[in-house]
Amino acid sequence: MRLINRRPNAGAGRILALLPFIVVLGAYLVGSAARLAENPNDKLLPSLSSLGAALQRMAFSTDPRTGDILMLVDTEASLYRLAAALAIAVAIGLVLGIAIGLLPYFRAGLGAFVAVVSMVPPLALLPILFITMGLGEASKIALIVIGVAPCLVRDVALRVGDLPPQQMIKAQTLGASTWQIVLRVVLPQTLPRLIDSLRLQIGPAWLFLIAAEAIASESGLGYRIFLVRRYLAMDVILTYVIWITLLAFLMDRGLALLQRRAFPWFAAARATG
Amino acid sequence: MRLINRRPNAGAGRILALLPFIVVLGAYLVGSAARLAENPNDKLLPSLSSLGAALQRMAFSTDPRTGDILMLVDTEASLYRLAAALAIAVAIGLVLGIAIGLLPYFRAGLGAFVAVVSMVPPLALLPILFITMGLGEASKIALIVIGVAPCLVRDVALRVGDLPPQQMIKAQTLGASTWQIVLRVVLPQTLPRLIDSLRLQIGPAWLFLIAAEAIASESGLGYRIFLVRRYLAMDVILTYVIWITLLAFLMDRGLALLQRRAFPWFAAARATG
Amino acid sequence: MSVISVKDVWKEYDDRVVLEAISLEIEPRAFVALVGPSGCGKTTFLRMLLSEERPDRGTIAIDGAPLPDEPDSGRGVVFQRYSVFPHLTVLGNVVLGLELKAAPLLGRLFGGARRAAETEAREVLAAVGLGGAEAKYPSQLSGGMQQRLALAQALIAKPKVLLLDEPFGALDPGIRAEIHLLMQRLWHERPLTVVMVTHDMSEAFTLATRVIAFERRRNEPSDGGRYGATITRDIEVWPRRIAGQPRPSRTSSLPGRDDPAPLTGANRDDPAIEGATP
Amino acid sequence: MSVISVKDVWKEYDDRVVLEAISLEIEPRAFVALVGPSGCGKTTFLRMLLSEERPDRGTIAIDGAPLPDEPDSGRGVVFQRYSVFPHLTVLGNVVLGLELKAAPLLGRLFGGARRAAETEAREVLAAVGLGGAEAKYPSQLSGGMQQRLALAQALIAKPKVLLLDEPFGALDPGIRAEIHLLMQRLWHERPLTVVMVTHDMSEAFTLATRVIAFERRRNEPSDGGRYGATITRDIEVWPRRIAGQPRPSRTSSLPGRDDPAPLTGANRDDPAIEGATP
Amino acid sequence: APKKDFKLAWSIYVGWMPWQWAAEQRIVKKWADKYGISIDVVQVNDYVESINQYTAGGFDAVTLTNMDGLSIPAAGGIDTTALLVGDFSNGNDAVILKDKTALADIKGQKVNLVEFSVSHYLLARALASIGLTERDLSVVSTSDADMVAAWATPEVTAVVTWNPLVAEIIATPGANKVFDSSQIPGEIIDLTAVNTETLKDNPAFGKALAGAWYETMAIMSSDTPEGKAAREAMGKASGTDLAGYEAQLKATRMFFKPDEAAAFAKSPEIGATMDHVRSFLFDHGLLGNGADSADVVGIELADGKVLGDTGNVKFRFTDAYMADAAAGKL
Ligand SMILES: Nc1ncnc2c1ncn2[C@@H]1O[C@H](COP(=O)(O)OP(=O)(O)OP(=O)(O)O)[C@@H](O)[C@H]1O
Ligand SMILES: Nc1ncnc2c1ncn2[C@@H]1O[C@H](COP(=O)(O)OP(=O)(O)OP(=O)(O)O)[C@@H](O)[C@H]1O
Ligand SMILES: [Mg+2]
Ligand SMILES: [Mg+2]
Repeated sequence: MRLINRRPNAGAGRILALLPFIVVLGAYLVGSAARLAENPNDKLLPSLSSLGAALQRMAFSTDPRTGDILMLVDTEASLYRLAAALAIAVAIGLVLGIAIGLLPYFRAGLGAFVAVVSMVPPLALLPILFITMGLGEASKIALIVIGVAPCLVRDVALRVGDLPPQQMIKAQTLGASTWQIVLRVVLPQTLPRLIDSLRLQIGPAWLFLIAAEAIASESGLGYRIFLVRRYLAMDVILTYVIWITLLAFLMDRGLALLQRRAFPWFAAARATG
Repeated sequence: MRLINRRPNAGAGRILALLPFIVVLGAYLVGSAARLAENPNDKLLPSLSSLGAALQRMAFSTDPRTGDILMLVDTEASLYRLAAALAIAVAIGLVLGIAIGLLPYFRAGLGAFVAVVSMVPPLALLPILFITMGLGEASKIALIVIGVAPCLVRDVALRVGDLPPQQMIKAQTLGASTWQIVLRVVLPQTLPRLIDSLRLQIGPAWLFLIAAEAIASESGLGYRIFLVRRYLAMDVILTYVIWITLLAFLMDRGLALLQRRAFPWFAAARATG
Repeated sequence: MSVISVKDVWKEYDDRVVLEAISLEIEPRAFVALVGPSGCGKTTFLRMLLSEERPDRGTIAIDGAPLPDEPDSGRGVVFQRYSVFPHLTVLGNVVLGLELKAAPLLGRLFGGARRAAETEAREVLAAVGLGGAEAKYPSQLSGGMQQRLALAQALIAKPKVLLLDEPFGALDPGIRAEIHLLMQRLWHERPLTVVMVTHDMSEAFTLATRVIAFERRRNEPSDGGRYGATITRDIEVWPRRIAGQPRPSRTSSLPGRDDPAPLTGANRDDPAIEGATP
Repeated sequence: MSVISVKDVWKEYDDRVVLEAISLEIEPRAFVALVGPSGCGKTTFLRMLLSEERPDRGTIAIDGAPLPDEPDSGRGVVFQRYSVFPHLTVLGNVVLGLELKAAPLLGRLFGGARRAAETEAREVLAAVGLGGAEAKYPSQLSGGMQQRLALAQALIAKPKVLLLDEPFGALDPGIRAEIHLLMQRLWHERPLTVVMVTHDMSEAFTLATRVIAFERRRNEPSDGGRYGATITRDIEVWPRRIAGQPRPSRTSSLPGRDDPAPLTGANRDDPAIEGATP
Repeated sequence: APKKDFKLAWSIYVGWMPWQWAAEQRIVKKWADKYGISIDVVQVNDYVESINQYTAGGFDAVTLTNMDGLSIPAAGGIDTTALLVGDFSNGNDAVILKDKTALADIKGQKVNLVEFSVSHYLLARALASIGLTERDLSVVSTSDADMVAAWATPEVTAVVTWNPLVAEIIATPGANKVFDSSQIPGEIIDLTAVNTETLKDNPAFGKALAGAWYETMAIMSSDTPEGKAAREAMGKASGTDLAGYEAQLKATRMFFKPDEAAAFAKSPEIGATMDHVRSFLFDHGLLGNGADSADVVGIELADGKVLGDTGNVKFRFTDAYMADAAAGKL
């Protein structure tokens, strides 16, 4: 039978899905063991037990210097920044995206501008950001917003533009004003699509968060990673990387779930195009 | 008339498109003049003439130390890295994306893995990367690949999965093997879609490039920005930022053009779904 | 006094004439079917009646006044697809028309006003045979039910003119027969002037009081698009149909003509809503 | 000897019986039309004939041998949509079948072999009336031309069995009449056994030698999906049609039945290819 | 194990710029050829990354400070020898306050600095000098590349950093240097360090490095056009100009002469300094998490004395190569 027609059964599928994770873990363990055999103090690929110890230290015991659970503090700080930034970016994405996607005047005025702005490398603008917004939370949140919002705006505009024109006509024949069309026709149909775009932006958002925290911060997951890099504490770095990956993955799944729950009509509407 | 039905004519459209650029430029000039009036040595918002001087210095005169035109050398180095990385990422995206999107066994085995891997924050992995791959070009290219390839794989897999199953059946009734289906049915239809995905990844690719060059490099646009950032030489930074934006924008347009030229059938096929 | 009067209307796209010298008077409560080959400009004509497009030459007037600049609630419309809002329930789709009229700011009604609107909407839904499906989303409806919903939605705004662009073109023949009956009933019961584009001649003659054919008379490639389509036939359907005076015998016998109706089960319009009483 | 023999085939999806006890013998060169209400399992049955699905019970054999595990070049297929490859030209779409057979590694022919294949493909294209459109992409063709192309593409692989799933369901009536003629000609000229799913009774009786109706006889909601559809009618079309013996009078008179053929211009199938001679 | 090809990682800092210039002028190659080996001089923008790379085995030698040498490679189990003492910071690192003039004013402020770096150490020493501790203020980690931009924001009122950032910051109105490394002379030492094992197996590598270094030192310290050209080139390469570079050199106690360097390396002050350093590191948890005292990592001084665990000596000072250079024995 052609490979294209061969399907693993449920059990084999589950094993296959685990396989690459096991391979990566195995490769890590072998590499780690080899390096540790050469230099027991090696910090690059810590053993599983050192990773466990790092987790224990960071997540389950208080830091003697500050009396806090560091991983908790870091996670709170990072998630706060991320949530604030994504909320702002979503608001910008919705307002500008709907305006550009729906209103010809806005499309003419802002379409090209947003396309260009989305190409500006935000990291290079950090100094300006610091000086205008200060070193505090504002500039970190702003970096994420600047990095994420243009993509959201473009995406939302595209998806608003993809709504069947028949719907806009229909709404007008029901007497809707532009504002009512936005409110009752476009916005509710844009929200579930926005979640799709947002899911794609979670990766970049974490990236900007880490970059911002690496530059000036007192807490946060990115801060800690770049701080402990100073003494090559890979045990902490790897623990944090896994934790960030898990958080990002959960956010992704959470948004997917939210989409399904909050917009039950959407899956079917998307399938039928 | 409703705002939704009002369309600017061609001339007004062009003026509107320029407007935001003019506004940003104006705001910059006002801000710059204000800061310079207060402190003539202010470096944050250099005047247009200092920007011009920086451009002249970086792009049109040779560096006395090395005899090179710095901006040229930096651009070459960065573009080389970018091109190499994107080529590798595209190859990975195509091979894995098609395998995952088309072959049930690969989807079962790698789908979840790629979803998780695409959530790993590459910046946090930088230390590991540098240590395993050294500080040469390899690690910089690898960072971009790691940052970009998982998204490409996911995207390609999704788009391969979206191909009408009727096409695969049809190909089989024409006697095609899996390999022939890949070669003659899936690959050619995936390429133009890959260009779409690639365009979305240009921004992140630049980001990773700049981040990698900031840490270990002897030339490159990101290297220069980080080098002069210590002195807050915003004249050079802004010149470089504008240049990078322009390059990214041109790459985006170039890919769009390539898509239209190389795949004339695609625009129509996409429109009809 | 004629409700719609079209005078010497021309329409070009990119220097290609699509419609040429269309003149037409449509009486009040007429049911006009517009037929013609694909691409001859039927939809374009309907879009002009809707104010979505503007004629390049000529005028269109309704009740003597020139057409408004843009679509309004005086003219309802049902398209072949995308006529209903996928994010609203069946009831929500119909209530929407009332909400938009009554709540300019929020486009939403609450409390008693909403309940009153819902009652009105339920009546219209019952009239199109969608009683019981109020809580479903359009994607849960069959194609025929979606078009019923689109009709209900258009009707609740009480338009004087109803424009239909191949409204039943995507439906199975059996379902089409059922909805034809509905369409006729609605036309008889409500003060509507209807203009319907269709590909299907039997549909045109089943429903309309008047069948108008658009056709491009000169179609040599050498013309280079200098000639558009125009009205080539204008047939009064005989025996004459008069709005408000249904003749059950003729209308109910017609659908059989091209439908495999004897073969279809009771619920075939509606596999998704088993148990509901349409 | 019968070409296709279906014996007591059952098919369930998610514990819901879709097809129940289907038994059927299809003679060589028969043209079987499969009709029935929406959702009754016609497509499912065709998918089983194609080896895309496997029966839960019962067997299907072709020429006495059990069906292969997966689709192969012995059974050609045309779907309602997506039957042709949008990235290949008309010629490329047809040549593809020859290339796949002749070049297992690259799936591509070059030089003389390619020219020979192109000549063969051009002949088939001419036979379906697509001569002159070889360099176009499918998106530049009208719906009718796309389905002609799909037929040509299927025919070049010289299948013994041709499976059609509402192949002409999306076409305008006039275009459908033309392609019906083509379909009949092809069936007469080539050694094909045809199974066609259709919604349109007149189409079924226009083309087929035998019309088979699927229907779910018990359809109370309380059944909970325990009963599937089965064959409720099996009608030999009269006067008998025999492959290779076309009777021009009857076939050409039929399309008029539900088509506005008198109204349609010459080129109506094909606004995109003005200037080409179909 | 004996080998032929070696790699040196350096990062941009006033005291290490000579390496790049020496490589460009083929001085490094000349000396490497002399010993029949090859030396690759690699620039790493990010200082910490260069040390990490060295620690992970990617390089045989690296430029670093005494403190980072102890906290990263040595604490990571890589036995490291301070081959060349290039200079010590003599004002290059400073505590700067905005609109305040006394160090004591730092109390209660937020202080921006690169956490766990020599700046952090300088702050600790500065606080100790007036009887304060880190608990009296709060530290905000800030990347060095953005320190100047950070200073320009109103909420940043105190920074600890190094040159050229110090010079940039001091040039702005309201900036006051309230403490600098000239007040703890000889404690922040810039080294060229080599993997001890590599050096033991390949003394030629150490000799070639020392030879190249002191030839370069002689040129750049000379008051000739050649010397000026060298300094100008180093300034340019670090992103500034001749004047800027010379200003930085002024705040650096360069050991242009090998005998001075050797003498400093052997001096007892090094022992005192390293004791300060290791207790700072231990207090901040930088000697490894299992460390129960500052003694876990042994430090061997040039005279053979060992601070801390003699069984785990991972950081060594030596004057051998500098003395050879001074004696002209290379
Ligand atoms: N916005 C437009 N821009 C350019 N050409 C257009 C536009 N809209 C329609 N046309 C062209 O005008 C002609 C008439 O199109 P129209 O959609 O009105 O035809 P139709 O009679 O409704 O056809 P169908 O039966 O296929 O729906 C076609 O040739 C079409 O390509
Ligand atoms: N892969 C599947 N999984 C679950 N149910 C399916 C699947 N394919 C078909 N069905 C169900 O089987 C039934 C028969 O479907 P099928 O597509 O064969 O009907 P059909 O007769 O071709 O209908 P139509 O005329 O609408 O094409 C339907 O109720 C359908 O929902
Ligand atoms: Mg139309
Ligand atoms: Mg079907």
